[in-house]
Amino acid sequence: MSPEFIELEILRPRMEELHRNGMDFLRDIIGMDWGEEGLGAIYALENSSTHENIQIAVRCTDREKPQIPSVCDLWSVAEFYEREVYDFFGIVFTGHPDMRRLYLRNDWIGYPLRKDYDESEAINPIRMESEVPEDLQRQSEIEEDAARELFVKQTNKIFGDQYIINIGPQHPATHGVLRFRLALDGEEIRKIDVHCGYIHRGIEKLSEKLTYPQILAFTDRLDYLSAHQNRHALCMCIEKAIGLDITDRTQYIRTIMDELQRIDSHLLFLSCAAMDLGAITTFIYGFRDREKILDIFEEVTGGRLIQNYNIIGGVQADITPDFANKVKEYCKYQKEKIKEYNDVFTYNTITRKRMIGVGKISREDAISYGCTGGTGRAAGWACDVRKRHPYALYDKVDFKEILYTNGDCYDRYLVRLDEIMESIHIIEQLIDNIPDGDYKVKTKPIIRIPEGRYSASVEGSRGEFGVFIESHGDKSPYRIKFRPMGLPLVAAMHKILKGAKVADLIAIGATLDYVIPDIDR
Amino acid sequence: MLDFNTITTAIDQYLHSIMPAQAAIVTECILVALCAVLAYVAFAIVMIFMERKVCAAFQCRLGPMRVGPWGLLQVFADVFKMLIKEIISIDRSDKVLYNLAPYLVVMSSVLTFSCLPFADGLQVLDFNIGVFFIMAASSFGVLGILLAGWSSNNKYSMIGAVRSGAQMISYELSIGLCILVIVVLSGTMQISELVEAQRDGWFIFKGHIPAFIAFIIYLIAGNAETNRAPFDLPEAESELTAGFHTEYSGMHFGFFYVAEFMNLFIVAGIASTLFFGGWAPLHIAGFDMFNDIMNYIPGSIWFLGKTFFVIWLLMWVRWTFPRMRIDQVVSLEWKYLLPIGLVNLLIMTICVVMGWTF
Amino acid sequence: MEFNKTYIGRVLCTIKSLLTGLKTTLKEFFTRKVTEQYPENRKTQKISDRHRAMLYMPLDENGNNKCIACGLCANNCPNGTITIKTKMVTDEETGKSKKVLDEYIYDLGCCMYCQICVNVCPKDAIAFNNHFENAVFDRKKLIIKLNK
Amino acid sequence: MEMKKPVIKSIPYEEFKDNETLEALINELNKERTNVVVGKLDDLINWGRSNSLWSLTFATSCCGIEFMAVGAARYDFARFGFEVTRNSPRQADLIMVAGTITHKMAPVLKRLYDQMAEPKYVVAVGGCAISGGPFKGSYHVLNGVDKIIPVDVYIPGCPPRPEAMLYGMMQLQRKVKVENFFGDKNRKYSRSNMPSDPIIVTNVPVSQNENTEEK
Repeated sequence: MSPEFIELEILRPRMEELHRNGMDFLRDIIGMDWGEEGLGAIYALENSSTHENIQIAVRCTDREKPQIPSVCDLWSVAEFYEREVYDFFGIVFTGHPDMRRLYLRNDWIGYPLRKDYDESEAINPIRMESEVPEDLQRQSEIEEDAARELFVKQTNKIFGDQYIINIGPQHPATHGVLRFRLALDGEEIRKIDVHCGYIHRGIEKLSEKLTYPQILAFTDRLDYLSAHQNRHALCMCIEKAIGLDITDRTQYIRTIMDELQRIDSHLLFLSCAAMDLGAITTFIYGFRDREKILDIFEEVTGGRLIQNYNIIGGVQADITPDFANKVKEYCKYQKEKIKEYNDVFTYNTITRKRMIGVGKISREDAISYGCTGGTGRAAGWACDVRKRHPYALYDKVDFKEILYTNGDCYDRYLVRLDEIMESIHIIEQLIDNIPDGDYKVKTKPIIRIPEGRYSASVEGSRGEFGVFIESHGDKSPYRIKFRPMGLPLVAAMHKILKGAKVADLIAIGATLDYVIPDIDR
Repeated sequence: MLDFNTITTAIDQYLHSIMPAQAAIVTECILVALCAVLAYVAFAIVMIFMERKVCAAFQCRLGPMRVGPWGLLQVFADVFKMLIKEIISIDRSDKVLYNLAPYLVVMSSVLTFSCLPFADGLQVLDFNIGVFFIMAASSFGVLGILLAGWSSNNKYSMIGAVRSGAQMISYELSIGLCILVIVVLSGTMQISELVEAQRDGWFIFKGHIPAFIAFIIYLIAGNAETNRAPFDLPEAESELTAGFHTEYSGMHFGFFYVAEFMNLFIVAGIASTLFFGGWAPLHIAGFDMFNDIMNYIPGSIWFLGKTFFVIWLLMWVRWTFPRMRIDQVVSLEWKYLLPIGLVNLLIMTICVVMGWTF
Repeated sequence: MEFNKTYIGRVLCTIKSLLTGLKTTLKEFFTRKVTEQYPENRKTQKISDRHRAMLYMPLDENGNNKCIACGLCANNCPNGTITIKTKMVTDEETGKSKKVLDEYIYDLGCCMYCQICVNVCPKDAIAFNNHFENAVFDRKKLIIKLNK
Repeated sequence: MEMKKPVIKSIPYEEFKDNETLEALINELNKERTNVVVGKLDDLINWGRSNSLWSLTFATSCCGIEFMAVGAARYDFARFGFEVTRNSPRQADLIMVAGTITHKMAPVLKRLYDQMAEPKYVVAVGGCAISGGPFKGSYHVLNGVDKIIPVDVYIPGCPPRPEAMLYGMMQLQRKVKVENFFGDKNRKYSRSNMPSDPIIVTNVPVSQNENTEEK
C-alpha cells in the first residue's frame, strides 16, 4: 500500500475529515527524512469497524525549522507519536501541548534518525551526570533553540509545587527501565509524567546500515516476549516485498511457534502481575510452567528467549521429530495448571479487590490511544490482527477473539488467561496436521527489496506489531520503522491513572503488560 | 517434669550467698539480659532459615542447599556478611534519629520477646498485668519505623513509614480486643495463671466459637502488626522498593530484618500462650493414660512446638496471598475486624456469664 | 438482595476464596519439587544440541579446520564479532600463492548468536556448540582464537 | 606457601575457566601474608560473603528475564543463598547488569553502583553489558559497562542460559573467596592497582555493505 501524499496546508482538514469518516485508529506516525525533498511524516490510519486502511504522507521542505500541524486532538496517541518524531527528526508539531523529547536526554544534540546526523562521540559523549528534568531548569538555562523555545515555555512547569516521587528507572514494578514521575496527594496520584528511552538502542538507525537478514536479529530483541511474532512480521514484510512464496510447512511451524510464544508471554505476564501484587508464589508457578515451553523452544530453535528461528523464506531449522508429541503433552499439562492459577490467584478476593474497577479505560479511549492487544480487547475493542487482517494460517483455524467490556485491570488480566486457552486450542488444531515439505525456500544470497513502501503487521503478544519498510532498491532499507506495542499503552497511562493510588499504579502497570525494550526500540 | 523454678531459685540463692543482695540482683539482671539476647539471636536464625525453607517448599523449589548440609549454615553466612557490611550514612538525613531507629525497633522486639513464657518458671517477669505489658512493649516498635521513614530523607521511606503508622495503630485495636476475649474467659492477666487455667483444656477449646473467632482475628491482626504479606505495605517491594528501610544498609538493615522475623515469633508465641495453653501439655478429659504421656514432654517443647506451628500457619498465609492496598487494609480493620471483634467480645462475655464455656 | 452481596455473605465468600488459595499452596507444599540442581547435575545434564553458546571450528579427521578465509562470516556479522586475519602462503608444488587463514578471532563477549555466519559459510567450517560455562574474570579472555 | 585455592562444591577447581586471572589475583593479594590467625578470619568472612551474595534487582532487557528464570523454581538460586534480591541498592552486595546500558541509563547505573555499600561486586551479564553486544554500533549504547564501573565477572551469552548465570555466580564466589578483609592488600587496593581497561576488539565496519557486494 502506498501512501497518499498531500500538501502540508490541507493536512489538518484532510485528517479531520478522515477522523469524521470513521478512521479512528491511528496506527502509527512514521517520521521520514527524504533528504533533498525534505522531512515528513506518514500517518497510518485504520477504521476500527471496517478495518479499512489508509496512509497519508506529508512533506515539509524546510529542513531548518520543519513544522507540521499536530493531530493529537483527533487521536490521543498522536501526542506520544509526535514527540517521538520530534525526538528523532526534529519536526515540530504546531499545536502540540507538550513538545519535549521522548526518548533521548533533553540535552541531546541533533536528531539521530535524520540522514545527516553526526554520530560521533564528541558531539554526544556519555554524560555521567543525570539529566535535569525540564521543570526544574530555570528558563534561562533552556537552550536557545527556536523549536524548544516555542513549546518548552508553556510546559516547563509540569508539576508545580506538588509532592513528586520518581518511580524508576530502576524499580521492580516498572518491568525494566521505564520512569514515571508522579505527583502525589497522600496516596493518590495527581499527575504522571512518563519518561521513556532508558533502553533506547537506536535499532531503526542501526538497521539502515544493515542487510535484511542482519536486521532480523534485532527484532527478537525488541519485545523479547514476542520474539517469534516480531520476526514473523519482518519476514512476512520482506517476503511480500520480494514476492517470495513460502511453503505450507513453514506456515504451520510459524503459526504454532507464534502461539507457543504467546502462551509463554502470557504466562510471564501472569507471573509478573502476581509478583507486582505481592503474590510471589504465583510468580514461581507461572515460571515453572513457562520453563516447559522454553524447553520446547530450546529443543527446536536453540534459544530459550531469543530464538532466531524465522528467516526470510522459512525457518532456521526443521522441527525435531518429537516436537508434536512434546507440544501436545505440554498443552495437556498447561490446561490443568490454569486451574491452579485461578485457585491461588485469579479468584482470590484480594486480587479481585486490587484489580476490579481499577484502571478503567473505555473502548473509545482504547481506540483513540491505539491500545491494541489485551488492553484493547479488555475494553471491548475487537483489535486482534489475526482476525482483522489474517496472516499465516489464522484464517484457516477456528478460534475466538476474547473480548471483555469493563476495560479494568481484572478484565485485562482475564483476557490474557483466556487467550492462553485459545492459543492452546489453535495449536491443537494444527499440531497433528503439519504437512511435509521444505521448511524453507531458497533465497538469493543478497536480498534486495524493490523500490517502494511496504508494511506488515502481526498480532504480537501484547498488541499489534507492525513493520514499515521504505526501500530505495538497496539491500538495506532506506527507513525501517517498527510499530511498538507498548508506546500507546504508556501514552494512555495518564488517562487510565485518573484518581488511582500508588498501589494501583503497580496493578495498572502490571496488567497493561508493556515491555520496555519494545517501547524504546 | 523439669521445673525451671527450682533452677532459677537455686541460682538466685547461690548468688545471694556469695555477694550482697544489691549486687546479686544486678548480676541476675545482666544474666537474664544476656540469656534473652542470646535466645533472641538463636531464634532469629532458626526463624530465617525456616522461612526460607518453608517458602521454597510452597514454591516447588528447594531453598538453601549448598551452604552446609541442606543449607543449614546459610543464615550464618548471611550474618557474617551483614556484620561486616559497610553502614552508609545518608547525606542530609536526621543523623541521630536515623541511627536510633533500628535500635528502637530491635529493642522493642527484644523487650517483648523476653516477656514470653517459654516454660513454667522460664520467663523474666511474671506479674499481674503480664499480657498488658506485652502489648505495651510491642507497640513502641512502630515508633522506630516512623523514625526510620522520617529521618531517611527519602520519599519512599516516608510513604512506607506513614503507611506503617496507619496500619499498626489500627490493628493494635483488634489485637487488644482479642486478648480481652481471653482475659474475660480466664479472668486474669497474669501469664502463669492464664497457662495454669489451660491445664485441663486450651482456651481455644474452652471458649469454643468466640475463642476461635478471636484466634482468627488475632492471627490477621498479628500478621498486620508484623508487616508481613498480605499486609507488607510499609515495605511493599514492588511499590516502594524497600519501604521504610530503603536507605539502611549493613547491620542497621539487619536489625529491621531480624526484628521483622522476631515480631512474627512474638505474635505466634502470644497466640500459643493465649489460645493453645502455652507450656501446658495437651490434655483430653477422661484419657488419663494419654494425659500422663503428654505430661512427660517438657513445657518448653510444648511452647515452642505450638509457636512454630502458628508461625508455619502465618508463613503459609504469607506465601499464598497477594498484597492489599492501603485503603483496603484500613477498611478491613475498621469495617470488618473491629465490629466482628466487638461482637465477639460481647458473645464471650455472655458465654462466661451464662456459663456456656467448657 | 443476593446473599453474597450482604455483609455476612461477603465475609463468607472472602473466606472461601482465601481457603481455596491456601488449599492449593498446601498441595504444592507436599508435591515433589521441580528444581534442577545445576552444578551437582553437571554430568547428567542434557542441553539441546541446537543451543548456541559459543562458536567453534569443527575439525576434520586430520585435525584441520575447513576454513578457506573467504571472510563471508566476518562481513556478514551484524556487529563485527569475527575478525579474520589471513596470510599469503606459497604452494611449493605449483608455486602459486594462496590466501589462507592465519587467525580466526571470535569475540564471545559481543556475539549475538544470530547464526548468520554459520548460514553463509560455504564450507561449514564454523558451528555453534552448547558449552555454556564461559564466565570469566577478564574481558580479554572472551576474545578467543578459534583455529589452533 | 601453597596458594589457597577457592573450593566450590561439585565443580573441581581445574574445570573452571580463567583460573589464570584468578591465580594472578591471589598472588597479588597474598604477596606478604604470613599471619595465620588473620588468614583464618579472612577465610571465615569470605565464606560468609561468598555464600550470601544478595543481588540488586536490576534488569534492563532480555537478560533480566533469564535472571528471573534463575530465581524461579527450576534453577532456584536460593540453593546458593542468593535468593534475597534487594530492591534497594543499599542492601545489595552485587549488581547484575543484565541488559543493554544506554547513554541515558549510564548515569543511573553509575549512581546505583555508588549507592551500594561495600563490599560490592558487579557482574556483566550478556553481550550488551560486556561490550554493547548487538547494539555496539548504535549512537545511544554504552559499549560495555566496564567503561563506567569495575566489573568482576563477565558472563557471555545473548542471553546466557540460567545455568550459565549460576556458573558466573560461582565464578564470583571464587573471586570473593580469595579476598582479604584485613590488611591493606585487600580487594579495594588491588582494584585501584588493576584498572580494567576497556578494550574494543573490532569496531563495526561502517562500510560492510560494500564488502559483501563483491562476494
